[in-house]
Amino acid sequence: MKQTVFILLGLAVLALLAAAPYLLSDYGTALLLGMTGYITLATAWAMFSGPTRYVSLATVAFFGIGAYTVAVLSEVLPYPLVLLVAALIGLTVAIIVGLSTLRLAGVYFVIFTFGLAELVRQTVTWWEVNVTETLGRYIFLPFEGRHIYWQLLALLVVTLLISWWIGRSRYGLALKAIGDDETVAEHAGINVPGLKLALFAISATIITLVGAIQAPRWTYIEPSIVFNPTVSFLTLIMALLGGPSKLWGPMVGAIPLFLLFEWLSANFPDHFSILLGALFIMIVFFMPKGILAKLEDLRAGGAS
Amino acid sequence: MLELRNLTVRYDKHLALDDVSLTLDKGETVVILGANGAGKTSLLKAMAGVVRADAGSQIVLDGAPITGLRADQVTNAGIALVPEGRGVVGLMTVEENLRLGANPKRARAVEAERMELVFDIFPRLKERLGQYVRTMSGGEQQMVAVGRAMMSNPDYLLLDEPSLGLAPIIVTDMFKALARITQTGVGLLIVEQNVRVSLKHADRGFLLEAGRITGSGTSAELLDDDAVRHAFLGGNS
Amino acid sequence: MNGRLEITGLKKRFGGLTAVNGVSFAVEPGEVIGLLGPNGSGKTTVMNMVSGALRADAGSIRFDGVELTRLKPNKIAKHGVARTFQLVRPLPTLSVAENVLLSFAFGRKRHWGREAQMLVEEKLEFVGLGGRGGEEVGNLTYIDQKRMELARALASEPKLLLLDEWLAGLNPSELRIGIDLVRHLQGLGMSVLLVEHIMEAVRALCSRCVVMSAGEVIASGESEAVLKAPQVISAYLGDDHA
Amino acid sequence: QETDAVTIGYAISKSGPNAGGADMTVTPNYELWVHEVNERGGLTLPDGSQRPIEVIEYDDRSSAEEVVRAVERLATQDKVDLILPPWGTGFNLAVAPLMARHGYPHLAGAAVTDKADDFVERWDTSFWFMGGGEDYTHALAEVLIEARDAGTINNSVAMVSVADGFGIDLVKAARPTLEEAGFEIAYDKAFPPQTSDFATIINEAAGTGADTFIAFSYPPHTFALTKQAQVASYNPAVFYLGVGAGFPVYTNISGGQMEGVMSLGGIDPDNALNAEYRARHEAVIGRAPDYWGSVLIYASLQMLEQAIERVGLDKAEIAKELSTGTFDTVLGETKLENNQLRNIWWTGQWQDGTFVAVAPGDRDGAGEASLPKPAWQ
Amino acid sequence: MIENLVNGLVLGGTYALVAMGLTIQYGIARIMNLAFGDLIIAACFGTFVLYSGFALSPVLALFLIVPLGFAFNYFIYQIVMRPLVARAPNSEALEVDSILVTFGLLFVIQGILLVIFGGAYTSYSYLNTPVNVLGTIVAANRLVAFVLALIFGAGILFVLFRTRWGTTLRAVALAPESAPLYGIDVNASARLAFAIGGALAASGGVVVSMYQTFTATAGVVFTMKALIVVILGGKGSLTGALVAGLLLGVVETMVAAYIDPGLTLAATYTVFLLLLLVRPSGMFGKAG
Ligand SMILES: Nc1ncnc2c1ncn2[C@@H]1O[C@H](COP(=O)(O)OP(=O)(O)OP(=O)(O)O)[C@@H](O)[C@H]1O
Ligand SMILES: Nc1ncnc2c1ncn2[C@@H]1O[C@H](COP(=O)(O)OP(=O)(O)OP(=O)(O)O)[C@@H](O)[C@H]1O
Ligand SMILES: [Mg+2]
Ligand SMILES: [Mg+2]
Repeated sequence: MKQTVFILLGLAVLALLAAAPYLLSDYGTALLLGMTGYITLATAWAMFSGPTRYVSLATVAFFGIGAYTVAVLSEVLPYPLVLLVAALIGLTVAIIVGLSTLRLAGVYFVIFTFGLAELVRQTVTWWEVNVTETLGRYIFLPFEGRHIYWQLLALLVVTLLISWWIGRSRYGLALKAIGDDETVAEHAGINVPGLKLALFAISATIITLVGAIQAPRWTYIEPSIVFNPTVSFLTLIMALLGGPSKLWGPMVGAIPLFLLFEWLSANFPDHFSILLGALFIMIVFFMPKGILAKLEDLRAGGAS
Repeated sequence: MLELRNLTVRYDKHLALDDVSLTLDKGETVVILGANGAGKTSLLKAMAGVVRADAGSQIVLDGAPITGLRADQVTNAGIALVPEGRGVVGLMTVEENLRLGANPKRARAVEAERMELVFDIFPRLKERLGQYVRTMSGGEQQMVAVGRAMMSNPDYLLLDEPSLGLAPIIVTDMFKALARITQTGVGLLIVEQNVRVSLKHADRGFLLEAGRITGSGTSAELLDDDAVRHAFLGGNS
Repeated sequence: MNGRLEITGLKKRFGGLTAVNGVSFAVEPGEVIGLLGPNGSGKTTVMNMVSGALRADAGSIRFDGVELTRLKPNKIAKHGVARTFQLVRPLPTLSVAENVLLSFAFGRKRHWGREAQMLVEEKLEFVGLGGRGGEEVGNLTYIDQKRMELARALASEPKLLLLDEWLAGLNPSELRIGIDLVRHLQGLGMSVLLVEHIMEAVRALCSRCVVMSAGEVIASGESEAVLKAPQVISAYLGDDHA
Repeated sequence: QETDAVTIGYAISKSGPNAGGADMTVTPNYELWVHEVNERGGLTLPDGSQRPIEVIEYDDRSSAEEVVRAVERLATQDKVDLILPPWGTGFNLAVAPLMARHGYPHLAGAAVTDKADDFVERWDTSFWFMGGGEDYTHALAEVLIEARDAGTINNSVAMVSVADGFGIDLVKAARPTLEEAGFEIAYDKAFPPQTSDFATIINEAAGTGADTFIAFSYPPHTFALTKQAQVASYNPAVFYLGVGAGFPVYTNISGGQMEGVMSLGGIDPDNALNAEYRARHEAVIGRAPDYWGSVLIYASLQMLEQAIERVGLDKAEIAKELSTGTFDTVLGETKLENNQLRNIWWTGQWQDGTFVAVAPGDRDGAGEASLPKPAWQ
Repeated sequence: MIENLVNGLVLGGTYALVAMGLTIQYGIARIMNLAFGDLIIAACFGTFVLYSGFALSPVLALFLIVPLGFAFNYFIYQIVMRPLVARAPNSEALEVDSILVTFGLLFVIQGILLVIFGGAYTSYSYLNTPVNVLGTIVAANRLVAFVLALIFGAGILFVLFRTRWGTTLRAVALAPESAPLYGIDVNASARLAFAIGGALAASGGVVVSMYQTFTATAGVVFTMKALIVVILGGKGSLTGALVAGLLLGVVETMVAAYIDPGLTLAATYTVFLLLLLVRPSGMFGKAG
């Protein structure tokens, strides 16, 4: 009964969101688009990094791979096929990376993934400069903001479903165990490397798709645009802020932060950085376990 | 004299120690007996400044109140704790751990002397001076932990289950060595499950139950006490 | 239920130190065997190799006819070997129940859902933590964490249980309960390899003992006889225990 | 009051890696122009009435997604009357479809591209003010050929470029141009934008014995290359650098030894209009403009202002006027060809403390390139 | 060959100098300081102001800016970091918190610099004079960085490994829960270490400003390079940071000379990734 209500409610919200471009201005749609992009990134990121606590900064590597694939293939293949190819490339790279990084732990993994993103960027740059001799590429796909938004929305729904399913399956528990103590997890019968690899690959593939879907929006693409490390950092910060170990955590982090960015840069373009930084520090101080945990605390406090 | 007056410790709402008072003299050995979860570890931790005691608690060291001092200040004041789980620096060598043990000012002058004493009790440590403590066996690490506390030249030594994981032959040696240390005027407070051995070496003992002291006496009295025998000595043996 | 473990010629070196040097012994199905020896003699290292935490340099470990030497811990667990750790290793972000549930979910038979929840409660009850499944593991006392760890090991439904000083730190009356627990497991047909420094427990539980020193087996056989052997007394027990 | 102001919006990189470039060439000129217009009483409309400018500015944080959204916001939320472009080739392209869709004239100022013809065809309200790689390299080749024919330099060229849109565009144009002109390219490497150490590059270039050194670089590289060349006493007859050599700060960076250094852009020192512009810039902004992009951006704004005076605020009308009209700007009489500004100074050289335009040499006001460059002290 | 080696080492000197500060802050005070590069930039601007406004030579500026860096970081630790350390249940939690909070700090510092100095490229020339080292001409200012890196590196290494006080600092780094039992005031030690790291950042900033163009927003580049050097060397290992810094300089130079300057960064990351794969805890790191 209760479950049905939830499902119906969810569907209603979804329908409303899907109809939003008709109700909002282009800018409103653009906001939703940007937000949906980051929510998807953060949720996908947290799918792997939340429970295992393997903090990945490779987000932009996959994001950029997605975008670049679209830039290279958009004139050659039909669009759905381009997305498929992008996903496959992302998956392949993720598996190769996953296989090689499984031994790294803690901050070594963090910096490794950062280095990886930079390596991909440098290699793509070098390739474009020396081999194809074009650095910038153009994407002239007939998409407007709302088309991209709908695609992202669909991807977000899929991502949340996957994340939800993992969370309630035994693998969710296993991932948390891996985050605590890999040796114990292995002794409990978990195929630790295999599970980590699978999750990393799924998460990376989704991230790749976000990049691929968003690329047509920029018309022009070059490595410094699509491999902008800020994407990795924002994703991480949003997820951590919301609470990466819960299904809704990344979303609860991404939405306010995204709006905050927007509000600050629109109203205080000259003091954006200072205000953002100061607010950020305050958030960390007053919401130590993430926004979601804070909300739950408040609710619990209110109830008792 | 180390004195506890009305020591109370809470973890959130859980009351772990309830109004405990006891004294420990220099040169004497006192054993705390108590079941699993009775609050023994909490008691030692509170004395060492590792956990905070509630308001109203008082810890007095040779007449000076030390309540509320941080753990490092307590150590420097002459109280050394060998905690449950050892408290050693795993990524340093045995030698570094021992030398660092002599970090409090009071210990620096006697560092070499103490080192010899520790090697005397635990010859294994002398063989393994360069080994990273983290790679040692469980018992070997326990030796480092006890050795390190001895290095700090304490007036009072608090030991939380020092025999845990030590081979019987080492346990015997260790208690003999501890006896030698008390003779130099160090007061010893031991939490031990190895009741028979510890009482054999102790002057007095306390019983701790659910955070309260429920009995005390000399070692002989306690060994004779029915309740104690029943709870801690495995019946009539 | 089987559970025969056979170790032959096991070797492990750490840098210049040979921690385990040609150790051989067997654990028969349903047997509780004691693995004794002074500190640093290599007991935990042997256990680590059996459970797959360490890879042996030489020798073989066969369990119910399967060669375990090259297998990963998760595979070994699936073959029916479970362990506890000398220093407890609870998973702090999981509740007590979840710690145990994990082993059910990935153990030999893979239980999940409502059924698994009931099994977990049963196991917690068994080790004396009934009704405390919802607590944070970090708030348990050391001993209770050890109990939880035993429940976690049992939850993978092993045929062979490796206990590394699991009874250490119990007071004599608790020790009796602990001993009964292990006996009960034996009664269920489980084999147990027991590393322990508490002689009372060894005497009560182990029909046979293997004593190691400096990485080698210096005595093995019937417990009573082994514990009286002069080399065991001089290397391990000391005169007080003679 | 509010209703009668003309709202002009722009999104510009105020933070992030692009802030340095935007802060040199674009933002100060926007501010200068708005300041001047408002001082005059506002934009004049065809009926002679004046309306002040009200600015809405956003920080795009050097992110393509941000710049797109900010422009969307300006167009559909703030509904501004006019939108000024962001900094950089990539960002101008990113917003081009939006500007076109919403009908805003797009005066792409800080964007170097050889594809302007294509873009104009695709977005007919877009205007391109900085030319493309071929323009700059042809002009450079012209100077080099003359020097070679005069026997000042040998036939060999060492060339480096930053591995990013700007560097690639230029180096790609330079290769065929130089080869056609009979030069031999002895060293030709791209370096990543993050590069900060040029010791090896200068050594290698020096090792080739080429008399001409060309770097299609950004300011940090331009500065570092200069310092390294000085340290290494590397004295090629032609020392041509990219963006930054025309910045006023270059005087300090070269330790006053900028004499003879060449780069893109330049000015005609006898052009009183330009000199006046530079003086105003310094007075209002507090520092001098650079010798390349600034004046182009400023001129584009002057054109916009005059177009409004002629046709009012109708965006389509403004665009049409920009395409076809002739304007009085600091560059002199200015008319766009196929929506592009063509009478630009392509190559300049530091001479007696001024960055003088030397190519195209056949245009009025062009200086004479003075080669070889004197050695570093 | 020799020429490239010398150039590489001199370049690496800068990397090492910058990375050592970070490794101390991260290794000992356990704060993963993402604002590190912005501290460097702040020092760059400070030097620039002193030089262009007060004609104070950057070498002398060292004596003003380095103590300032120390003091600033000392207070930052006391005010911002200490509460985080106090509330963190374990080191992972502290890592996450410190990443988040220094991310905020990064924006604050950058924002202040932007307001004061704007986004423009800033650069000046000082000690840009040739010095002959083994037949190779290098810039004096870069040599200063190299020499400073060696002096600071050797000095700090001596303190850490040869003095009791240094050993206590390392104990804080390796086992913060145990350190109080050794009579060590963990907070004071961490604060001091953080401040020393900050002083090193400041010294790096002073030297770097002599030859490198900087903008208010360029801090991230330094942070990242420093992080890579730190991790390559092994976290918390000062020797590692020193060696890894120099090594990276040499690798970049060699690649630029013999392969392609376009691949210098790619090579850096390749070396970095390969080394981590072979030694998952860095060159001088200990497992765990
Ligand atoms: N950090 C903590 N948070 C909450 N409760 C705690 C914490 N530490 C201990 N407790 C609780 O306080 C009580 C006393 O614990 P303590 O560790 O002092 O007992 P103990 O006598 O040392 O037991 P053991 O013999 O098992 O070591 C126990 O009920 C325990 O669950
Ligand atoms: N990773 C390692 N590196 C170096 N030496 C090691 C390592 N692991 C164990 N050792 C050494 O190997 C020897 C055997 O260790 P092990 O842990 O097996 O002993 P144990 O018999 O279990 O002792 P205890 O009864 O004290 O637990 C010890 O001397 C120990 O120091
Ligand atoms: Mg205890
Ligand atoms: Mg052991």
